[in-house]
This record gives sequence, structure tokens and C-alpha cells, in this order.
Amino acid sequence: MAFLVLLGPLVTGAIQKLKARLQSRTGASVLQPYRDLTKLLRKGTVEADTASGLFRMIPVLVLAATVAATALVPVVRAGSPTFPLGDALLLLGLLALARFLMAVGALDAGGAFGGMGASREMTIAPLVEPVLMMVVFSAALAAGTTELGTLAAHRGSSWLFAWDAADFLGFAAMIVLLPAETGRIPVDNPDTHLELTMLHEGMLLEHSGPGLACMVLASHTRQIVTLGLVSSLFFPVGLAVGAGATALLFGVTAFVVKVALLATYLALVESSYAKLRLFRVPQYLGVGFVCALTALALRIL
Amino acid sequence: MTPETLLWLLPVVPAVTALAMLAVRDRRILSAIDVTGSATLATLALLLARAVATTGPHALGVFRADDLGLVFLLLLATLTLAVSIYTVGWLREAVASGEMQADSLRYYFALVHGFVATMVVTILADNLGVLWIAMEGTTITSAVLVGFHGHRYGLEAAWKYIIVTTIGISFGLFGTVLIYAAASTHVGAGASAMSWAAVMAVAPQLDPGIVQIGFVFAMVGYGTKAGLAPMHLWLPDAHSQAPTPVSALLSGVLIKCALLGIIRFQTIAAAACGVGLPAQVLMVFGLISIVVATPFILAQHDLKRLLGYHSVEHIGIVALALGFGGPIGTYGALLHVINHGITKALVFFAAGTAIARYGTRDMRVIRGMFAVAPIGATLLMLAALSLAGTPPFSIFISELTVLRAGIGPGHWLAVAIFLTMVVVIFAGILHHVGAMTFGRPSTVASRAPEAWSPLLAMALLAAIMILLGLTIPPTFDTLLRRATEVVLG
Amino acid sequence: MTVGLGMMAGCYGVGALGALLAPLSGRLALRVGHLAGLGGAVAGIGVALSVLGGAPGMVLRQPLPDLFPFARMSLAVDGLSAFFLLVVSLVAVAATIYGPAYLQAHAPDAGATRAGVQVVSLNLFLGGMALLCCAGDALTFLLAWEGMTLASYVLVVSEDEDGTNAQAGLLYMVMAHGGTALLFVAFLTLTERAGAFDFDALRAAAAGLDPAGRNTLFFLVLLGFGTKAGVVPLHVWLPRAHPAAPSHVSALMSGVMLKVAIYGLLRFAFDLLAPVAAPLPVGWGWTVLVAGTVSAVLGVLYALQQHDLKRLLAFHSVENIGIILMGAGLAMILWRREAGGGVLATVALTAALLHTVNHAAFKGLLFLAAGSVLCRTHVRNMEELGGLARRMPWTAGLFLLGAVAISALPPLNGFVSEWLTFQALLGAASRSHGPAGLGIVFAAAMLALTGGLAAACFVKAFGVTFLGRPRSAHAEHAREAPVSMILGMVWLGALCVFLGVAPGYAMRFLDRPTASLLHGPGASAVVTAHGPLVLATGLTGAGTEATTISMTAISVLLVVLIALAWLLRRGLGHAPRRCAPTWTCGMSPSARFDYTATAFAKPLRMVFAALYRPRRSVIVESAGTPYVVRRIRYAGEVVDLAETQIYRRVEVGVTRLAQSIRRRSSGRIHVYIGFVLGTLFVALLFFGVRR
Amino acid sequence: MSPSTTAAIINDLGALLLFTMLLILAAGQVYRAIYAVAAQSLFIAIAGAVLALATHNADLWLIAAITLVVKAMVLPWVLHRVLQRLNVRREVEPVVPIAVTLVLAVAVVVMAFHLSGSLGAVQQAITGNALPVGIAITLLGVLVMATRKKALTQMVGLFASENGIFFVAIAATQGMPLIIEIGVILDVILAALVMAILVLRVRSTVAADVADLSRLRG
Repeated sequence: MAFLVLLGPLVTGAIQKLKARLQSRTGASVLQPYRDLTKLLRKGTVEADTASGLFRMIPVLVLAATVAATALVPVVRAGSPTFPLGDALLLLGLLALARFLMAVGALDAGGAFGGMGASREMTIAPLVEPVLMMVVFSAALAAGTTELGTLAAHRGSSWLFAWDAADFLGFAAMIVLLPAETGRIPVDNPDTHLELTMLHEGMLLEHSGPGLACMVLASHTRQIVTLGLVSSLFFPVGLAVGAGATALLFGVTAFVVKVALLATYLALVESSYAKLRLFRVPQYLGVGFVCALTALALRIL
Repeated sequence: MTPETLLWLLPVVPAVTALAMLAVRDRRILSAIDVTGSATLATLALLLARAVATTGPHALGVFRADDLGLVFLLLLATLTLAVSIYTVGWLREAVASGEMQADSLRYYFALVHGFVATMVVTILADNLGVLWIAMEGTTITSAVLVGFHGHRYGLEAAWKYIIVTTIGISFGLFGTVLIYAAASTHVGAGASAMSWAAVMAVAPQLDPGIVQIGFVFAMVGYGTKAGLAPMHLWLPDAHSQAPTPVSALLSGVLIKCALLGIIRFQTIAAAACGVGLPAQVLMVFGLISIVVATPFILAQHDLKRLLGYHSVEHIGIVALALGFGGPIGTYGALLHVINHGITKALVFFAAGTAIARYGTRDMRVIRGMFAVAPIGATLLMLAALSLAGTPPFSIFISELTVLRAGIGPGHWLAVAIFLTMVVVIFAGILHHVGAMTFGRPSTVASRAPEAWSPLLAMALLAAIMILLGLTIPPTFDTLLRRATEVVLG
Repeated sequence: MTVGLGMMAGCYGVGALGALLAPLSGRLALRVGHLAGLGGAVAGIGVALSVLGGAPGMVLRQPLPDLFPFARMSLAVDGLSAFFLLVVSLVAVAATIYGPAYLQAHAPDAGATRAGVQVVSLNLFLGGMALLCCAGDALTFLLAWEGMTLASYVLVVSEDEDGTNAQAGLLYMVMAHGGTALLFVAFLTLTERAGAFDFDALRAAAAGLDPAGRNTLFFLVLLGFGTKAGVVPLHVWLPRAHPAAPSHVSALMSGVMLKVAIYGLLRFAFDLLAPVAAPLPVGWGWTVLVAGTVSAVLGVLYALQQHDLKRLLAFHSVENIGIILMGAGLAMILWRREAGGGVLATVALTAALLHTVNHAAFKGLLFLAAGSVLCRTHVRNMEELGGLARRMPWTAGLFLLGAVAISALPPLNGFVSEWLTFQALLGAASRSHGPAGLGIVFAAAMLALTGGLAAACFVKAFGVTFLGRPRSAHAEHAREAPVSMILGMVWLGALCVFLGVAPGYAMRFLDRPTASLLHGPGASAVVTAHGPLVLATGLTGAGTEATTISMTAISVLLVVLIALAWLLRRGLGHAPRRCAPTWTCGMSPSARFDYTATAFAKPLRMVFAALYRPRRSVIVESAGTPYVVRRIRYAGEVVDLAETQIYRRVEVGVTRLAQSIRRRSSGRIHVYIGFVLGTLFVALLFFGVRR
Repeated sequence: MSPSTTAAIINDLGALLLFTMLLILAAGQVYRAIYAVAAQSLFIAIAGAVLALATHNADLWLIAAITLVVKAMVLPWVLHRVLQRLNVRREVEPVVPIAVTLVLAVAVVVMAFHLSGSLGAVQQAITGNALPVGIAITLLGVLVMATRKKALTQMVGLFASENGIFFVAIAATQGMPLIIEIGVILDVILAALVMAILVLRVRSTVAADVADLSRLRG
């Protein structure tokens, strides 16, 4: 858990760095996100005068929900957990809760941009979630459970070569979804503050200081959780079934490598595509939907 | 008093009342006599009911009191009493508003009681000829009452009424003659050959062919009087033009009396040429009436015409129930006769008060009655809901019974038509009455306090309506069962 | 327990009689009536729990006085009845606590008569629903059914400002009547076969039915109850009638009355009409599943486009009924079909029942909260609200709670039942091959979509209503609702939390209904096999592959994390906190900058434009030249397709027909006579000649 | 006289009645129709007398007498008075062309005979053609009412159709029981009076023929 939370900003930093490189810039250090966070934590807060008491709680709740999701991602060990905490659906549920609260918070300040961000976010989310679930289902149907650890164990270590068509399609769908779920180009642009194009940033607009820090940290965490989800769904390599220091170490390194790979993919996509118009996004997600549906069909028929 | 005495007293009482009234001019005294006469009639009817319940049917000359007749007699007595109570307050307002001339009141009352007397005779008549004579008598008296207001609409309605119904029941007479012709060969000529009881005794031996023709004549004839479609066209005119209390009697009792005539012939026909034919005929007429009434209820603006068409629908339901037949169907039909009579009278009363308040029968003008006359409006709403067949009101129970009678033998088509029309009509009446009771009242409405006597009468009827919706008392149940046996033979 | 039934009936009766106090004082009548209602509700809870906690297969029987010669009337409370009685009573408690204060705060100058009417009809409404659940024979069932409908109709029209409620009530009453007619046919067909009215006799009679008859009856029943439950496309009355009623009644109608229809459906499908020891016909389950899915998706889609707070909630009832039906339909499909003792059917039915009580809780809560907004602002249009979170914090908080719950977000109850539904769907899919499985999975996807859209809808509903700046004077001067109203809401809120955080403890109350319906293992035997703290769905029978979650653990974790995050939120160093106007590109912000509900839903409106067919009209008033624009008027609405395409047309058609027929009729007496003559002629030809 | 001759006479009278009925149908002027009805009643009275002779039935004599007095004299006289009181054009104004009416009449007669032809066994019970003739006359009377404008012609039609009934009653069953017969006759007189009053009142109040009023509809 803590490991994931701490690792989260690094992934963002890495992606930024990579992008800079791809755009042949030096770019900031990979540790930049940590610096931002500490800086924000030290700053004071400016609150909208119209905001209610809820507004101050939002970052807390969002962060808590997101971090709680990390507890459900199998990082190092596969197999059914010692104490059953939750499954993929609960994980998605927690992420949805975080998004819900974030959107609510965005409306609290009563500015146009918060509303715009919230509205767009809540337009895209309902389209992403079903596809995401279907991807999970396509994996779960094989294993007969939606518990990530068990799923991973079921897939085992012989991954790519054991894949059948359904897995490939499912992975394709996941690849399509990844930018959307992590709030990146071509669906959203994390770097811009040009009001008319931003989704996620729009919702953060009114937050400041430690509050903003929580929100930013939450989004880092959300990103790594998503990546972790993908890796445990499709590349459960190195998830040790047994305990033991070596196994643990191996698992961690394997996880880092997998996440790094996915991060690279994101960076590549971001630097090679332009952001889509909001109303083109449904079509974009439609591709993912079709992939997922076909994957399911293949599983069942 | 012996039942025989009761038998001849029953028609005499209203007749005497009628004559007595001709001598009086003052409104209050007239009303007093009116109420006392009706009360006496009601008590006598109850006494007779008790006597019959204990010692079985009684006959006296051309009169005969069996449970079948009692069902109708009790209805008649109740409604007459209610009407008399209602008339007290209604008349005061009517005279004040110039709707009724103070000097012609005695004729009005005399006619009403003459009308009642003739109806009593139709109900008690055992001799089919007497039945016919009394039936024509009701036509003559009530026709004068329909045209009593004397304006062109009243006269038009009266003319249509007397002409069409006279034609109708002259067909009825033809049917009677034919049955008599068929029976006289077995019973021997003379008045007894027209006695329903005597004919029933020999019914199985009667020549089916001629009985069949006779039944069709009687069916169409008395059906005209009962307002079965497509012979119903006079009914909305007459019932809407008559003074409100008379409308209540016409819709509440008179058409039921005609129905009693039909039932008498139906029993003979069923015994002579099998149950199938009369059942078929009744079912067809019933369905036609229900269907025909529907569009006119939906697209109606005149409140009293609306109620008239409702009578057509409900008389159709009764006919349908008789057509379904069997113990359940007949039981349901008789129950429906009572329930509809009570409810319809109540609706006419409530409508009458509404019309008096707004000075019009146009339902587009009558609005927001709750604000103007809360009690009257509530009663109107209740009665309308009952008319539409919602519990806990009486008509729901009888329609339920009718439905059972239809579903049991599996008359699916009839049941389907019946239910569809009932739902559509429900929509219609709830639409109309809802618009009249809710919302803002239109300016023309008078906000005078509600007179007590109409409210009393309505409360009386509403109480019966709700009671019969919540339960069927054992005594009443036994009465209906016996009556059913009489019909089924 | 019989005593409990008596107490329940007695209390409701007393409550109804409380109306007699109205002439003395309307306020007193309200108090007494609702208090008695509360007593009835509590008694109901007692009865229900005693049956649900009692011995398996126990049925509480109580004959009623023979009101009608043709039918014996009786009460019979088995597991299913008890469960629904529990649901009714739980919400009834909240409604009766909430009611009096609401009615007074909302319309202080309403006459005593209205108070009396409302008291009578509320108690009859509650009593009718309770009686319906306990009914042991067809007649009691039908009478209670109609009584319930009539009472709720009166309540709908009781608060009528301009006759619109009368229209809504009319639509409601007519559709209910139509549905009931179908039920009558179904019931009476059985009673006439059985020769008796009690359910045991009906069961026996149904056993002798041929498949065709069985199917006909089922679909009649489905249509009949579907109308009441608001299944698309029979739902059009629902979003009109529910908002029109007083809010605590809306809560009852949406939260409970619809469920009573579900009760009837389950009673028929699994109990009365079910073939002996054979699976249900395939068509039944699939029809229900499809109807449920369609209702769920369309319900939430239409809800998204509403500006009227209560109307929005009403559409969400359509959605949730759909979700319940998905579970129920799945159970119908699986029952007695799957290998291995029918665990999945139990899961599906458990999901459906759990969602029934969950929806009752959070939808009741939401309606009550909307009601307290309504009674303080007298505005139902969200666009004119806003900024209420600061003015009525309790209401806002509880509404948010309900919003999270209905959006199926952890850790509240909505998530639990939808999770179970998902698991059941998934399990069914993994068992079935071919298109059937695909269909089930597609339904699961639709359920996911529904959840997402619901979340979006409630971000809008909560945000626009309670957050930002007040957009009208009404909202400006709103005050917090009276204590008793808040109490009513807190009761339901607590229910939502309990069912979300510790659902395992509620499972044992689902044992009796599930077991008695499916004749299989009870809910708790399947779902809480690993103890009450853990929910497990035995997709392949409880074992290694069973999916297990622990709502309790996750909630604890959340609490801990919130505490930690709160520390973080305090920040390092103690930098000052300032207040400043919201950033609006440097302009001075005003209420016009706030995002409106219409604007919020706009993107989704465009995404689903094909379904919505939105109507919009833009009127530009220019001053002489087209270049100088005075004002631009924008009017847009999304209309219910079922309403415009089906119902409006039927209505218009029937009315036109009737009018044309009426116009044709001439008042000439010759026509009258002609008809009589013609009838005799035809009648003689047809019936006069002896064949 | 012998039953056969009686039957023959009754048959001939039936034919005469039918003929007069057609006269009424075709009548171009109201008073002709009235005379035709009077003639019908006369024939019925004769029929009654004949049967009375044949069966030595005292009641029948009485019935024949009443019929003669009331239906052949009083009622026509009443109609005549009314006709004079409202001095309007005497022409019968048909609603549908007389030709069409006659065609319909033929259909009715055919139907009536077809109907009684289906009876068979009853033919003996019913003397001769009394039944079909009765049915025909009754229906044709109503046909007159349905196809003629004036209120007065409608009354004529009504009495005509009742004549049909009386004929059947007398011919088929030696007349209805006396009291019934009397009651019926009384009713008919009363009805006639009420109708006459109505006609006159409408004439005096709205100056129109009551049968033309058609404001109440739908």
C-alpha cells in the first residue's frame, strides 16, 4: 500500500521525463512530483468564499478512497488473500467513489470551470467503467472469480504464450482505456490549464495548498493503481504464490518493470497523439467497448 | 298484518298519497306528506320482506311477492324514501330559483307518487298482462314528469320518451300475447294463463318456436324500456331533462323494473327452449350496450347525459351478467341491480346539487367543487369512484362477481370487451369528475351553505353504498340466493 | 405474533380514525394520525422480524371475518410476506416520523379537512400495503391492492395547486386500473378453477394448468404488476404521480409501493404459478431480465435530463426497479436449471431482495431530503436552488449519503446489492454457453453503465441543488428543516450505512424468503458462508475460487485512511488560510456563473442524442438589425419517448374517435324509432327462427 | 257457424288489415291515414264478433264492442280534433321516399311470413295467418312512425301497430283476459291523450311540430 502510494508520483515523473525526452527537451527530474507535493503541503490555502464545509473534506475523502483502492491490488503475491478484503469490482467502486467526490467538490466552489470539468468527467466515466468491467469479466469468466489475486494465480506465470484470442482482445481494450482512466491524452491533458480543454485539472482548479496536494497525490495513486490492475490482470509474472524474502524482492522488481513498461506506453501515446474533441471521445471508447465485448463473446461461445 | 294485506296495501299507499296531495297547496305540507308516504312504503316493503323471508312467497290475485320481486321492491322503497328526503331541500331551492312553479307543485308530487305506485305494481305483478299495463303506466306518468319543466327541451325529451318506449313495450305486449297463446293451450284461457307462476309451471311443455319469437319480442320491447343499446337513444334525453329527483328514480329503479320484466320472460324462455338462447341474446345486448355507451361517456359535456349513458353501460353489465347466467352470474346481476340503483341515485343527487350551484349542466363550467361545496364534492367523487368500479364501494363487488361468472365458463371474448370498456370508461368518468371537483372553482359558483336534507339523503345512500362494498350481510345474501333460485328455477 | 398483527391493524385503524379530530384541530389530527401510523409500523417490524427469525418454513396464519359469502378471507405470513412487510414498515417508520412536521411546514394554512383526508389516506395506504404483504387469499390481496392504489391516489391529488396533480393522479389511477384488470383476470381464472380464494387452493389449481395457460397467466400478471412497478414502457405514470404526492408519501410510493408489486410478481412466479418440481419456462426469466435491463438503462438516462428534483428521483425508481428485476429474472432463469444445488439462483434472488430493501432505504432517504428542501424553498426546479449545503447542512449531508448509496459506491448499501447482482450475472455467464451467456454478460455491462450514469446524475443533483451559490430568493432564505424531519431521514441514513458496512448481519433475515421460494439453501448459508463479516459468492460452490469481500474491513480501512489523510490535509507548517472569490477569469463571480443542471447534463445529452431526441428552440430577439441582439431565449426539453410515441397517440386516437362518433349522432326521433325497429327485425331474423 | 268458415273469415280479415296497413303506408294525406286506422279497428272488432259467434264467448262480444267504440271511434276522433286544432298542412311529409318505405314494407311482410313458416306445429294453435299478419302490421306501423315527419302520423302509426297486436290477441287466443284487455285499452287511451297534449303544448310554446325537435343529441 504505502509502497504504491510512494511509488505513484515517481511514475508520473518518469512519464513526464520520457515525454520531454521524446520532445527532445531535457525536462524536469523524475523526482519533480515529490517536490511539488512537499511544496504544496507547506503552502497556505485559499478557499472560495461560496464553498461549503464539504469542500475542505473533499481532498481527504478522495485521497482516502484512492489509497484504499491500492490495498486491493496484488503487488507481490498472487492467490486468494489471507483475509478477504475486496475484489476488482470493489476496486473499481472505490475509484468511482473518489471520482464522484472529486466531481462534487468541483461543483462546490460554484465557478464555471469546476462545473465544466465535473460535467465532462462524469460524462466520460460512465462510458469507461462498463468497458473496464467487461475487461475484468473477460478475465474473471476464465477464473470464475473477480478476485484479483486469484485471477492472477489462475493465469499463472506462463502468460503471453498461454494467451488466447480473448486475452489479446481484452488487453487491446485495456490499452485503449488506459489513457482515459489515467486522465491522459488523447482523452484528457494533464499538463494544460487552458480552461476549455481540461477535465481533471478543471476539477482541481479551486483547490490549493495541502488540499491540492492531497488531490494530486490521489491522482498519482489512481494512475499507479490502474497500471497495477492491468499488470495483475494480464502479466501476473513474478507474483509469488509463496512468501519469503527472495520471492518478495523478485515480485517487487517484476512489478516495477511492468509498471515502467506501461508508463512508457502512456508516454509514447501522449507524445504521438493530439487530444480528441470531447464528443469524439465516445467513439474512441467505442473501440475499446467492441474489443471487450468480442473478448467476452470469445470466452463464452 | 298478513302478507296478503301488505300485498294490496303496497300499491295502494302511494296511490292514496298521490290523491291526498292533489288537495294541498303548501310546499311544506306537501313535503311532509311526501316523506311520510315514502316512509310508510319503505316500512311496508320491509315487513313484506320479513314475511316472505319467513314463510316463503305469497300470492294475491294478480299480485305475487317472491324473493326476486323483493330485491327490486326494496330498492324501490329505499330510493323513494331517499328521493323524498332529497326533494325537501331541492324543492326549496328550485322554487326559489324559479325552476319549479309553486302552484304546480301538487301535480308534481301527485305524479311522482303515481309513478311510484305503477312501479310497485310492475314489481309485484305476477300476471304478465298486469305487468305490461303497469309498465305502460310508468311510461305515461314519468313522461309527464320528464316534460314537467315545460320548456322545449323537456317537451322534446318527453315526446321521444313516450313514443319510443310505447313502441318498445307494445312489442312487449306482442311477446306477452304470444306467450299467452302458447300457454293458454296448456293452462286454459283466462287470466291465469297470463300468470307467470302458472306459465312457469307448464313452461317445459310450451311450444319452443312460438315462445322463442315471443321472447325476442319481449326482449326488444322491455329492452327498449330498460335502455339497452341500440334501443337506448331516448334514455339520455329523458334522464337528463327530468327534474333531478325524477332522474334518480328513472335511472335508479325504472330501468331495473323493465329488467325485471325481461328476467320474467327469460326464465320462461329458458325453461321452454333451453338456457342457451336467452343467454345468448342477453349477452349480445349487454355487450352492445357497454360498447355503445363508451364513446358517449368519453366525449360528453353534459353532466346528466353523462350519467344517462352510464345507466346504459350498467344496464348492459346486468344484461351481460344474466347472459353469463349460472348461480354466480344471476347473483351478480341482482347484486348489481341493487348496487347500481343506490349509486346512480347518489350520483344524480350530487350532480343535482352541483348543477344547482353552477346553474349549468356543462361540465366545462363546473370546476373546483371542493372549494365551493366540500361535502357534496366528496360525495360526488365517492359515488363516481364507485360507479367506475373501485373498492371499497359496492359496484366493485358486483362487477367482480360478474367477472367471475364470465371467467368461470370461459367467455373470454366477452370478458375482454367488458374489461377494456370498463377501464376506458373508468378513465372517462375519473377525468370528468376529477376536473369538476379539483382545481380552482369557476366564478359562477354560488357559495351558499349546503342544505341539510339533500346531504342527509346522500349520506343515507352513501352509507349503504360503502356498507355493501365492505360486506354482504347474511340476510341480504340469503335474499339474493333465494332470488337467484327463483330465476334459475 | 397474532397479537402483533392485531396491533398493526389496530394502530392503522386508529390512525385513520384520527381524522375525526380534524374538526377540532388539523394539527392534532396530523400528530395523532401519524403517531398511530408509527405504532403500526413498529408492530409490523415486530411481526416481520419474529417470522424471519422464527423456525424455518413457519407460516403465521390468521383467519379474517367472512365479509363476503363467496370467499374465505385470511392472513398468511410466510418468509416472503414477512420480508416485504419488513421493508414496508421500515420506511413507514421514517415517513410517519417525518410526516406531520413536513405537512405543516410545507402548507401551514392548509385546511383541517385536508389534514383529515391526508391522515385517513396515509393510514389506509400503509395499512393496505401491510395487509397486501400478509394476504393469504386472492380477495384480501385484491382488496388491499385496490385500497392501496385508491389511498395513494387521494394523497397524490391532496396537494393540488393548479390541477396538474389531478392530471397526474388521473394518469396514475387509469394505468393502475388497467393493470389491476389484468391481475383480476389472472386471479379469477385461478379462483374459478380452484373454487376457492385462498393461495393454497390457487397453488393446487395452477398445478393442473397446461403450459399455454400457465404462460398466459404469467404474462398477464407480469403486465399487471409491471404497470404498478413502473417497468418501461409501463412507467409513464410514475414520474408524474410520485413527485405530485407529499414528499413522505413519495418516499413511500417510490420506496415501498413499487416493491409490493415485486412481491406480487415473486409470489406468482416462484410460488403460485411455478410448475411442480420443474424449472420455470425459459421465457419468463428472460422476459423479466430484459425488461429489467431496459428499465434500468432508460430510467437512469431519463433521470439525467430532469431539472425537477423529485421527478429525477422518480425516474431513478424506474432504474432501480430494473436492477431488482434483473436479479429476479436471473433467479427465474437459473432456478432448478443449474447443476449443484442451485447456489447461483439463491445469490441472484438474494441480490434482488437485498436491493429491494436497499432501494427502499436510500430512495426513501433521498425523497425525504428533497422534501425538506421543498418545504423550505417551495421550489422543485433545481435551477432555482443551489447553495443549500451551507443553509441546511443536515439535509445536505443526508442527501449526499443517499446519493452515494444509490450510485452503488462503496462502502454503502447500494454497492453491496449491485455487487451481488454482478456476481450472480457473472456466475450465470460462466455457466451458460452461446448467446444466452453473452446476453447475460451484456446485461452486466448495462448494469455497469447504469451505475456510472447514476453517479453522474447524482453529482448533478447534489451539486446543483446544494452547492455553489443560491440561484433564487427561495434558496437564499432557506432554513434547516425541523428536527423531527431530520430524525426521519437519519433513521433511513443509518439503515443505508448499516446495510453497507455490515450486510452480513442482515443476511440472516433473507434466509426465510430465499429458502421458502427456492426450496434451496438460504441466503446466509450461501453468501455469508465465511461468517457475517465476509460476503462470499460461491460461483462454484464456496471454495478457493469463491469471490470474497469484506465491506466491514474496507470501511474500517477507509476510516483509518481518512484520519491519516486528514493529518496530511492539515499540512506541514502552519500557513494561513484565506477566503477569496471563485476564479472566473478575473470577472466578479455571480450566481449566473454556476453550472446549471441543463449544462451539466449537456454532454451526455449529446452522446445519447439518438435516444433522447431532444427538443430545443432558440429564439433570438434582435433590435432591428440582426447584428444587435437584445435577448436570446433558449428552451430545451427531453421528452419520454414512450409517452409521446405510445400513450399520447393512443389517448388522442381514442378521444378523436369518441368525439367523431358522438358528433354523428342525430337527435331525430325517426332515427330512434328506426333503431328500435331495425333491432327487432334483425333480432327476429337471428334469434326468432328456431334452428 | 263452422270452425272452417270462421278461419276463412279471419284469414280474409287479416288480408284486409294488411291491405289497410299498406294504405296507411302509402297515404298522402294525414286524415286518410286516420280513416284507414279506424277501418282497421273496425275489421278487428268484426273479427272479434265473428269469433264470439263461433265460440259463444261473452267476453269476446264485450272486447269487440270496446274495440269498436274506443279504437274505431274515440281515438280517430281525438286525432281528428288535434289535426283541426293545429291547422297545418295536411300532407304526410315522408322522411324517406314512399317508394323506399314500400320496399321496406315488402321486406317486413316477407320476414313475417318466413318467421311463422318456421313454426309448423303452432300453425294449428294460431288460427290461419293471424300471426304473420299481426307481426307484419305491428312492424309496419312502427315503420310508418319511423318514416313520417309529423307527430300526428306517428300517433297513427302507433295505433296501427297496436291494432296488429289486438288482431293476434283476438284471432289467436280468443282475446286476452277481459281485465287485461280493458287495462290495455285504458292505457292506450291515456297514452293517446298525453301525446295529444304534448303535441298541442309544443305547438303553442315553440310553434313547431314536436316530432321535428332534435336539439337533444350526442
